[in-house]
Amino acid sequence: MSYEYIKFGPEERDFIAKIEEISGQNIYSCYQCGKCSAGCAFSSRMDKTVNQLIHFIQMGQKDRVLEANTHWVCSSCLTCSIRCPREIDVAALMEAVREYILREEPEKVKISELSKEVIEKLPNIALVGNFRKMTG
Amino acid sequence: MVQYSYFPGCNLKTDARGFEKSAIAVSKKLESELVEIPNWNCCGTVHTMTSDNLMKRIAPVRILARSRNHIEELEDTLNQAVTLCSMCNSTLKIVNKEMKEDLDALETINFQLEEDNETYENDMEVKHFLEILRDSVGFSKIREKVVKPLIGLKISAYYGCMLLHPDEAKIDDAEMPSVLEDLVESLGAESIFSPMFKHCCGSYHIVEDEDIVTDQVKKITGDVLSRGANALVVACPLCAYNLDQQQKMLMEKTGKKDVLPIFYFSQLMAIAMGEPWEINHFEDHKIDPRELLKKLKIEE
Amino acid sequence: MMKLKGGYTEEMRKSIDNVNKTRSKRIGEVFDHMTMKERDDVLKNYHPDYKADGKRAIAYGENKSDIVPVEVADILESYPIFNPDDIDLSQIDYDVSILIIGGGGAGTSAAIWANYSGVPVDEILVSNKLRHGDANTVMAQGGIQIADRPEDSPLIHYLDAVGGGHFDNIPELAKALVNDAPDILRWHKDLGVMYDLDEDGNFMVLSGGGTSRSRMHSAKDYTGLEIFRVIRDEFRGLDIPSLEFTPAIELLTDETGRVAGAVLYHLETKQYFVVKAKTTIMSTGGFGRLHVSGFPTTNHYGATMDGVLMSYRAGAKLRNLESTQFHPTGAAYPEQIVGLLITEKVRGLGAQVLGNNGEQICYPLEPRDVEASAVIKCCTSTENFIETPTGMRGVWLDSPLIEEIRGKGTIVNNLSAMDRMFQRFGIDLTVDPILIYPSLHYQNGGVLHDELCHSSVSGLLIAGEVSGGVHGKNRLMGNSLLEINVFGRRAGIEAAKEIKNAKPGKLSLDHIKKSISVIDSLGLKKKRYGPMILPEYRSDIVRDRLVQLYESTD
Amino acid sequence: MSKTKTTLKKKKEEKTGMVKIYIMGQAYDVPETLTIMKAMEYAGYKFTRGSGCRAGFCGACSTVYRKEGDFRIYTALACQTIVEAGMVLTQLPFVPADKPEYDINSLTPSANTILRYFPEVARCLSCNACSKVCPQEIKVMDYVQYCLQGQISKAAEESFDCVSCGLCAIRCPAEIPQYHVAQLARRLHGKYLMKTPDYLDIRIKEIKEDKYKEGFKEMMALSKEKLEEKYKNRDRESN
Repeated sequence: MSYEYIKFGPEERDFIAKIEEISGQNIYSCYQCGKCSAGCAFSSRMDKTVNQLIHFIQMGQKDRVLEANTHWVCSSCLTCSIRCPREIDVAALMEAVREYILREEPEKVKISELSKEVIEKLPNIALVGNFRKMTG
Repeated sequence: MVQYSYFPGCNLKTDARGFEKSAIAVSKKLESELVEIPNWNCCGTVHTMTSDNLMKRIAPVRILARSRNHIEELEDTLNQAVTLCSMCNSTLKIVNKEMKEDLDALETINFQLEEDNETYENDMEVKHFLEILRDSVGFSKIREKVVKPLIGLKISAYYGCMLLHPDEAKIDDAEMPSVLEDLVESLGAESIFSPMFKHCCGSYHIVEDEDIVTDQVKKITGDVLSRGANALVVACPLCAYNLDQQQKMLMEKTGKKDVLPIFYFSQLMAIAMGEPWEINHFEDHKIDPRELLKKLKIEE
Repeated sequence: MMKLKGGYTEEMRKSIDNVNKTRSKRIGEVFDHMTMKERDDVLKNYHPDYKADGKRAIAYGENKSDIVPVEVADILESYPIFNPDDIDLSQIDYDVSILIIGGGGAGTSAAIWANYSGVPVDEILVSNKLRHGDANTVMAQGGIQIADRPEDSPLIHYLDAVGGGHFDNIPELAKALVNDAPDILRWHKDLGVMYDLDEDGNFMVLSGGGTSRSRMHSAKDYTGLEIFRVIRDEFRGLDIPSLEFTPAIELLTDETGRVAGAVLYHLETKQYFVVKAKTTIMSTGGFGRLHVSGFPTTNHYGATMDGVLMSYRAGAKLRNLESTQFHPTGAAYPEQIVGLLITEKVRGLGAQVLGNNGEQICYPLEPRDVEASAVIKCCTSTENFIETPTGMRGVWLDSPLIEEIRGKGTIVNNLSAMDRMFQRFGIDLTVDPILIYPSLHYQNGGVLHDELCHSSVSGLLIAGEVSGGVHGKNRLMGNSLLEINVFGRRAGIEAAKEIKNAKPGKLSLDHIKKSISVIDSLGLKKKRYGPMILPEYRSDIVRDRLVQLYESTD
Repeated sequence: MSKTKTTLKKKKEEKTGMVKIYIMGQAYDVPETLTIMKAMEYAGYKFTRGSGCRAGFCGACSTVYRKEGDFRIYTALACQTIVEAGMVLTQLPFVPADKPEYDINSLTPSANTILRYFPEVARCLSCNACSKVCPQEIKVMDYVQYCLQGQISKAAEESFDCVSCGLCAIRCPAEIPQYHVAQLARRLHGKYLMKTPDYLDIRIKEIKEDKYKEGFKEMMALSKEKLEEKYKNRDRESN
């Protein structure tokens, strides 16, 4: 990645504004200390760490943000949010990215393709939680 | 006898019925009775962190409204809705706070609820039953009611995320909680600290990506076992399911023998206070805790 | 608009005052049953069946010179609704083992039992005129008669049924009806039908008109709906093919005269389908929408006697079509619901039938024809009736008495459909009585069949209201929900056996061509067409301006 | 909402006893005493879809309408509702909703069973839009929640008066086919949670063992007069 190719026009600004609107957070409060990623129980599974994802949002790099798995791996435990020295609700940013996608494509989890046998075993609390986060 | 308006949540009526039955039994013994809200609805389990989605906030507000109606029928009560599940607790608490701060949002939601003759006036508090036990009942009173001390149980308290996060919902210090430890010690058990006490279990990912949960459960139980604990106590039915189910799965897959039975905090109380065994529904557990209890001669 | 208080006019309120005054005195008051002689008298003088006007003889066919209602004769003497030469029988759209015409209670049971008996689902086809289940079945409210209690027996049930039918029932059919009943209840329970239970866990049972035991089993006042939606759910679970909005418009026969399928017509795309079938089950239901003698009806939109007509054209014998059941308690007020059914369960629970003076006019649970005649008598030859603002006459059904006898909440818990229907028009039946007048309810007769459902034409089985013989001249309440299940099941099982040896020949509409020439020879003044398929309710203003457009389809 | 004003007349010309309604946007004068269904027929519509039992049981005639000057959506069964001046209405010809296939004999009456076939029940937002549109005034949201909570009997009782019109399913933001869910709950309740009295199977056995064979033979051989005599003298159980 080299900087000369990074575009920062109206499209990028729109994306940032939308994420800020959904999350209610100021994306530029983040100074990239990395504490969120350090404390995240799922960092090792994320193809971009949490602070990297925030950085891409700050740069308006919509495609890079949307193709990451970071926000889907996030399980909303909120450890990042309570530890952020800049008091950003980091988990709300993850939620905002999920919502941004789900408002266009409402089924990250395709409910009708889940195995009926598996569903029958699962507790309702898991299904309710999952469908709230993974479907729109 | 104090009566509390009690919101069960879906899971305590189904897979986790033993958690509820034991809690209701001990609540009566402690003269702080949990009385179920008639006709309640699911809170949504996870709180929406979006700023603009009021739809997902209707469910918790409706519960608060119904709870408010409910306390009119109760005696010697407070404006409190009590939960047993940490996910319900967190969702209800956060939304309750949001509504207090954002009266426009409350008005919009009330506009929807009005047609069902249910409006919410911001006059409720949400409490986890653990808070009632600690702050209203007191551990000394609990200690007095113990007839069968849990001697030999070395329990590690697993708080999970939602009892301690976020600030609006936490019931104890987020980095250094003690309520579960204090509770199990007052029941006669030994508490074993593990730094994994709030390392997320993987939560709802159990539905679509079981591996995430398996990894977390391995890490959590591995650490707890290495510290000499023989059981886990939890306060969230989803943590309970994930820890229980994934340990069993690992046991079947790898032949691993040392596993940690999972207790809900209310089950430990029911045992120590001499409530009938059946109410705990240990048969619903994937790893049957009765073996350990037998070994320790706690179960006759 | 008129000023109403609690849904009623000032004038009607005066009469309601009489009802309220006498209510406490009437608790426990039992009006005498009529003697057989009294029954005969009231029937002969007041029941539409026994009146010469409004009736005439059928002019041709197997039942030539039988006396039936004019409306029925008109349909039987109608011309087909299409030209048989326009149908290409060489192209078969569906080649199946069993074709079931009519997906109400009888047809649906037949399909399920055929499948239970080993016929694969793709060898079955059900044709529905409207949606699957748009049938009188779902409108049956009160209950189903089953002699299962120790105090009861199939023999007593039999005696009640044949007595109610004026001893004109075919004995073997009546026996089959009552003997299969407990089996049907077991089947329903296994499927998950929610029959009402009492506090002791026994079935909740009530008396019906003309029954000597309490044997009416119910599911609130949605009994037919509850039974049907469960068997339809079972049907859909089995994945049996079913066509909606595609009624049969004529049967097909082969060169031997055997029924060999049917021509179906899609009401929306307007195309026809040729169905070849080894066995055809006719289960199309009744004729309420013919409005015999100008009566309003309790029946569903598609109850137009199509099955009787198609079977008759194919040569089947009919029976008891002279007899029409008028339900004693159709709604007479408000105008919007005139004719709709007030379930017999209202009387079963204790409501009495009262005149304008607030006194009982007859025992409330006589057989239906007797009860209806008593109401007609009160409204036509006495002054003891109540008149509505539109000039309709009726008598009171004292519903508030139910809660006086059985306690508060009985109506909401047991008659929720009735309660809801009247609430919609501002009438509270726990407080005020409701006005009733007989309504055209049931086709007592129909296509003759034996206890294995065979009609007089080979290849054609009969089940349900379209049939004739089981009820004689009058059906008892609760025997129709039973009939569709008993004979639906028998037809399904019998069809599964019959198809093993059946070999229908070349499809033809020769019997239709023959019918046309016979009807030509009758020299009728007015040319009619049938089957009717759907009744005509458009206003005259519109009907006067209808025009058929030509269409090029090439 | 768009209205074609082709037949709008001035107010003074309106006939007494008539009201103006809009059927799919087109204005018609109809008698004020009619139900929506009869008013549509008066206006010239001949139903194929949209009319079934005409008595409030079958759910074929679910109707959606607004009133002039009122933002709310109203729903009704056309056969059970009187027209009002200014109604702008349409009927729902059909409600698409998948019904899963199941064998009732292999199920257990639990929340897990409901979720197995209808996982979308877990998506309920408790918005109560379903209850608000129900023409049968069923607390639809409550029974969906009972299903999620495993309270199958309560769900069955609450949903009992359902006529499967499908209006709930159309309004649901969680896209739940409530009336199919309710059907499963009722069957589970009727089969597994409601008792069957013992005497039913005893009677079935008696019939199978021909206990009444002789009785029938005797009765069926009687002359009409004898049978009539027997009928007249039969004892009646008091109600």
